[in-house]
Amino acid sequence: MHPNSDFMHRCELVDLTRVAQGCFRLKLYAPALTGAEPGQFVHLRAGSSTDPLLRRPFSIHYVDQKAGEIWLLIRVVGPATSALSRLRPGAELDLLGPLGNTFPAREEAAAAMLVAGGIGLAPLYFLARRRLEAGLAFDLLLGGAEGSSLPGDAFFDCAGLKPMLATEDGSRGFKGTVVDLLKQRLESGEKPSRIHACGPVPMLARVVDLGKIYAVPVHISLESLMACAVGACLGCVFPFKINGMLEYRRVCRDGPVFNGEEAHFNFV
Amino acid sequence: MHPNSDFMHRCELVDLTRVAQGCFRLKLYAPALTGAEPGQFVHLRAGSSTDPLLRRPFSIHYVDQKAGEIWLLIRVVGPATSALSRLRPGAELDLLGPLGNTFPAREEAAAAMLVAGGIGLAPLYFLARRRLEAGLAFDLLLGGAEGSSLPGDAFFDCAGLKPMLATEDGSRGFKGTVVDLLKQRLESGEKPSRIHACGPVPMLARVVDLGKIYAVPVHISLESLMACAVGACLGCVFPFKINGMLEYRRVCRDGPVFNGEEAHFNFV
Amino acid sequence: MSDSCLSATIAGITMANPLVAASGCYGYGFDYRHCIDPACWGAIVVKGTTLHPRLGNPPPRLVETPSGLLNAIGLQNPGIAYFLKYIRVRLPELGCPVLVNIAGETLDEYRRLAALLNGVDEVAGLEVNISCPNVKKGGISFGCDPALVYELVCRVREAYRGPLIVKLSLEAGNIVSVAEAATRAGADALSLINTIKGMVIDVQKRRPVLGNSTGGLSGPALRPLAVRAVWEVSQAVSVPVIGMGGIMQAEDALQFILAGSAAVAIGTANFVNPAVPKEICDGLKRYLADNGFTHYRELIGLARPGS
Amino acid sequence: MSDSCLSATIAGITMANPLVAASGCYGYGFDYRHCIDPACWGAIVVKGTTLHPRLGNPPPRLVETPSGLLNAIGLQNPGIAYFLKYIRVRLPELGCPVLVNIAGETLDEYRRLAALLNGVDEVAGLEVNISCPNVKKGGISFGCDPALVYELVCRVREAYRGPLIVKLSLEAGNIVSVAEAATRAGADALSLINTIKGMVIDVQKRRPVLGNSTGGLSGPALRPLAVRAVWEVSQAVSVPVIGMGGIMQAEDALQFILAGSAAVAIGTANFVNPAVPKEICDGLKRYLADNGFTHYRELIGLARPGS
Ligand SMILES: Cc1cc2nc3c(=O)[nH]c(=O)nc-3n(C[C@H](O)[C@H](O)[C@H](O)COP(=O)(O)OP(=O)(O)OC[C@H]3O[C@@H](n4cnc5c(N)ncnc54)[C@H](O)[C@@H]3O)c2cc1C
Ligand SMILES: Cc1cc2nc3c(=O)[nH]c(=O)nc-3n(C[C@H](O)[C@H](O)[C@H](O)COP(=O)(O)OP(=O)(O)OC[C@H]3O[C@@H](n4cnc5c(N)ncnc54)[C@H](O)[C@@H]3O)c2cc1C
Ligand SMILES: Cc1cc2nc3c(=O)[nH]c(=O)nc-3n(C[C@H](O)[C@H](O)[C@H](O)COP(=O)(O)O)c2cc1C
Ligand SMILES: Cc1cc2nc3c(=O)[nH]c(=O)nc-3n(C[C@H](O)[C@H](O)[C@H](O)COP(=O)(O)O)c2cc1C
Ligand code: FES
Ligand code: FES
Repeated sequence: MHPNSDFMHRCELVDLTRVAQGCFRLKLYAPALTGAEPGQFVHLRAGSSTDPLLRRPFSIHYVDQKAGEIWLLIRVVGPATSALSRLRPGAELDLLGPLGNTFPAREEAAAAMLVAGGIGLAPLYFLARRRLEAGLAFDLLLGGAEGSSLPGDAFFDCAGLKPMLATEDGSRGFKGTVVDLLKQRLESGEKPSRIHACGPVPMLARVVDLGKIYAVPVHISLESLMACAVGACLGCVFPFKINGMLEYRRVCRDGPVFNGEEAHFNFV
Repeated sequence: MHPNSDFMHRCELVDLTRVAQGCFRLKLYAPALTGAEPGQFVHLRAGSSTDPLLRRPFSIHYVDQKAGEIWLLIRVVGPATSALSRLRPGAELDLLGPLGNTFPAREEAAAAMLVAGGIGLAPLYFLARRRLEAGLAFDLLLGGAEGSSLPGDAFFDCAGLKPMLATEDGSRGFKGTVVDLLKQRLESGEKPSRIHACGPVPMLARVVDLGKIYAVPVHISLESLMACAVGACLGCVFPFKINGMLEYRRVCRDGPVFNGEEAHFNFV
Repeated sequence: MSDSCLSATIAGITMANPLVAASGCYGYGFDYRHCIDPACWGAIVVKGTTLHPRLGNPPPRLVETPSGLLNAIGLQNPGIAYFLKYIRVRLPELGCPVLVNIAGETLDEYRRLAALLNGVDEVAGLEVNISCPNVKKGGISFGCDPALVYELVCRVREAYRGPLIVKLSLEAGNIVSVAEAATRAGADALSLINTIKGMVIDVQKRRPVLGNSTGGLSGPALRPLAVRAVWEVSQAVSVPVIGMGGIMQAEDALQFILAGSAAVAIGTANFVNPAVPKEICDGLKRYLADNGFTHYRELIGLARPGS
Repeated sequence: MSDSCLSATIAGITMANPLVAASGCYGYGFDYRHCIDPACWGAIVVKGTTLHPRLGNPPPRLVETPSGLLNAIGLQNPGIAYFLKYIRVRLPELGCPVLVNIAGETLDEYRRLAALLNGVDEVAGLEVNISCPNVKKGGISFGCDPALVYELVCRVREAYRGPLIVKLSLEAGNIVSVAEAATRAGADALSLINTIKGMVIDVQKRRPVLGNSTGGLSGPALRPLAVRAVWEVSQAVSVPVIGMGGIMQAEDALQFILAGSAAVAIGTANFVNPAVPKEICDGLKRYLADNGFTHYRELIGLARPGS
């Protein structure tokens, strides 16, 4: 074992495309990472300055095994994501990964429901394409504030995906949040085998509530500020309630995918 | 008076050319700055991160009044200069200036001698071209460790300049330092009206010593780490001995050009 | 929003806005005039002034650190007599209240400085620097001992009848006790924090970079420590606190105000962006409008539990 | 250069090099194994361990600051009993000496922790944390009072016969007095500095970002303060000093060594670059070779006047 070993990589940026307002898809040449599974993430260094200081975690958005590529889907929110969006093909990125656990149970009788809020699409797109490739049934629900903040139809078409869209301004698909859309589907009698959800914490809390009401198991992929991303610093924890006891679990190492029922949302 | 007033400018980078090893010429579109005189400098912000935090001072290397451009000549030594060298035309630069005083006394009987060590060429090139334009006699002496660290002949030819080169490895011109070359010239009986020198402090000290020996007035352009560059922080001072008394003068505001005889080199 | 939403009164000094140019970073107020009108400040604090002229420390006096700046100016200044004779008369040109930052080597020097400035019309108030890390005698040593601070501020208070601000250091360890001592002794306001002593070593030369070996750290690197200090001190005292340390933009100023600062001072940021006072004023006004406040005063200490 | 130019002995612990993984930043030494061999460290200090298991502070526990990181983990750990039963036995796998960082809420807790670790073969020594800014009781309050530190270290010293390192905070204000007290009480080495208490306020939510309100600042922002602390303390005591605070690369480690550190610890930099211990070792060797030294030991304190 030595630096630049299993988990440390320098990868070339092969392509960077704007896919929606403030949202970019990066393709990295990283054959060593193509064994990654949906739910896993990389911890990426944007630049060499000490400001921003820390690496940033990003879900693996897709793995193109043939091309030896991994893809990232990045929404610009601050200095690191904005620096990434300004890179040009040929740039070298320093990343750690693949890290974290994966979405569970890919094979089941009923269709799974994949519920993505905004950039929560990143890992669920990967999961959706894997299920498609494996011939497993699923529905992909995707919500955003406005239509322009979500990738256009071509983005999904060429992957063979047909997401159900929800926008709060009603400009594309269902008018309302993706949770409203999910609720409507469950109320209308649909019974998915399970729900995989990724998005902002308040959204995840509401999805878990719905799962409880309709007795559907929910898996959530959580976000958190991370320092080490390997389980060493205990900085990224989220509260869980296990057998009535409060427990902090590391999003980076014990997750990022968790059993939604155990997450202690009220605590936050 | 208001921000973006007389001294605060946002200028577009028009051209960036590598002119020697680790040395770049930048052309900025900055009509408001074309009144600058040789010796003056700008204080430039490279990036928006807090690391590096401070602006950096760079001599005005040339003013192209017709094109509305100012030029900078930059040697890559650390984070800011390296970030600057990676810019592309079209980039916008935030700069303060013109700052500081100028080389004095442009008209004189005998030829002036312009002595540049390394990147000290930046302001002396400007002075040389101004003297050329005004039909004033001068000699330009330029030294560097190796030939490759100095701009090539074309760089000077197209400006009508014929510098005398000195390289420590003897690969171009005189073999030795530019101070050795100067010494040889003075020893051989040349009597310049005055010497204008810019380069590392130890070099300037030796030039001032030669000036004393041969009774030639020496003007030096000093370097110093600067914070404000407008005279407010007292951070950039250099020691001087005035009538036997130690005094600290601000390189940014009282200089950067000083009477070499008064500089208290032994103190540093 | 109208400008009046930023009006402030600190220690009895009426200011157009709560932004103060920090001592040592703005000279006597004149150096930045080509960039920005000094009247855009709520107040300007001039360079630390001593009884006798001071040459200051040998160069290098500055070194950059990650997101910070170490300085070791060593209180270079022409002394109080020169200030009173030549600089004082020009201060009204600045168009905003001007405070004088004073530093002594003994309690008596502080008292004499205060007495010399008492009743000087052009000076709106005093900032007593008990926390400069760059002078050998006096300076920091005073600022760490609550009993000494009490005594020092009492003497200055007796000698000076105008607005009196005491400037604290975080190096004391017990900044809250020092703050309480200064307030008991009659300080009308507290300003914090001064720079913190640090060092950079030149590994090629194998000696400290600064001529004075150590210097004071300022800039954004320091900001989280300064916000915490304001949070603690403003809850312990009833006089207004002027917060400072690494403020670069409106959001940073808001952090200090929400933590309990009644005003904020800005030093290092001027070096990076001379337009900073104007940009922060604009940013504060936008924040007030966006969040339904009518005066910045409503924000002071709002991040505290129970607010 | 051969590896032996970096060999070190600190407080009687033989280390392959003077690089120490800082407490709280390297778990129990196992988490980075996929990136780098833990045996590349001179020593590893495990997470702060307490008498009883601790849940730690509510999230968020981290927030980034300019060139720095604020953390408020709150000493989450499974307690000494769990450590002794389950973790201890695995430590030899790491391939380098392992120290345990202990933290108590009372003097007696420190003594009991020390007694429980006395004679434990897998543990090369203790680092006594008297300076954690993130716990309410104990922690920082102990670290500021030289008399209390003397008493605390005496008790630990009686209970523990192995190598004893005391970890100091800069918040004391009087770090040199605290260092002297710890040394008089029998510390074999001192490590410094721990994080310094800071705060970031979320201006949209108008409350502190961290669940615990305040956190401890680490990373490069802190470095100049840490180098200065090492400079001061190493000249005042005769035991070795382990310097830390914002070391990111070989040049930074050299600053600490030239200032007087006999070893250096690295925390936050691991998060940015897990290969940092290896890169720093390589950089130190290169520096020795380039500058004509044969062992890093020759560099310790070389930037001091008169060296
Ligand atoms: C396991 C994991 C997987 C992730 N996967 C992805 C991904 O695939 N694509 C992606 O774009 N992001 C993803 N994120 C979030 C991503 O890490 C952050 O957006 C990024 O760190 C922001 O860095 P920054 O320097 O640009 O902004 P920062 O300065 O760090 O943040 C800027 C502001 O935005 C807020 N913020 C931070 N994250 C978000 C967010 N996700 N949405 C809205 N506001 C936010 C911050 O609180 C802050 O106020 C993931 C996070 C985790 C933990
Ligand atoms: C009035 C004035 C005019 C200047 N004009 C020019 C100019 O026209 N062109 C130009 O390239 N530079 C010029 N400089 C120097 C320039 O400001 C510095 O090179 C620049 O600030 C370095 O920034 P950095 O972040 O790249 O490196 P830093 O990290 O600031 O410095 C990197 C390392 O290089 C050292 N260093 C700094 N300056 C120099 C130098 N000049 N030569 C060798 N080593 C140095 C530093 O001590 C440090 O160790 C001028 C300086 C002054 C005061
Ligand atoms: C170059 C410089 C000189 C300073 N001189 C003084 C001084 O004379 N008196 C004083 O009380 N503070 C002085 N300070 C401290 C500042 O007033 C301020 O407290 C500190 O820099 C933190 O604020 P900032 O991060 O906005 O700069 C000085 C700071 C700098 C950077
Ligand atoms: C996430 C985190 C957790 C820490 N936990 C501890 C701890 O449990 N005990 C301790 O003594 N120091 C702890 N520290 C402090 C470090 O050991 C070190 O003193 C400090 O971070 C400065 O070094 P650095 O800048 O290299 O990180 C912790 C630091 C961080 C960043
Ligand atoms: S980020 Fe360090 S434990 Fe998760
Ligand atoms: S850089 Fe501030 S006075 Fe010269």
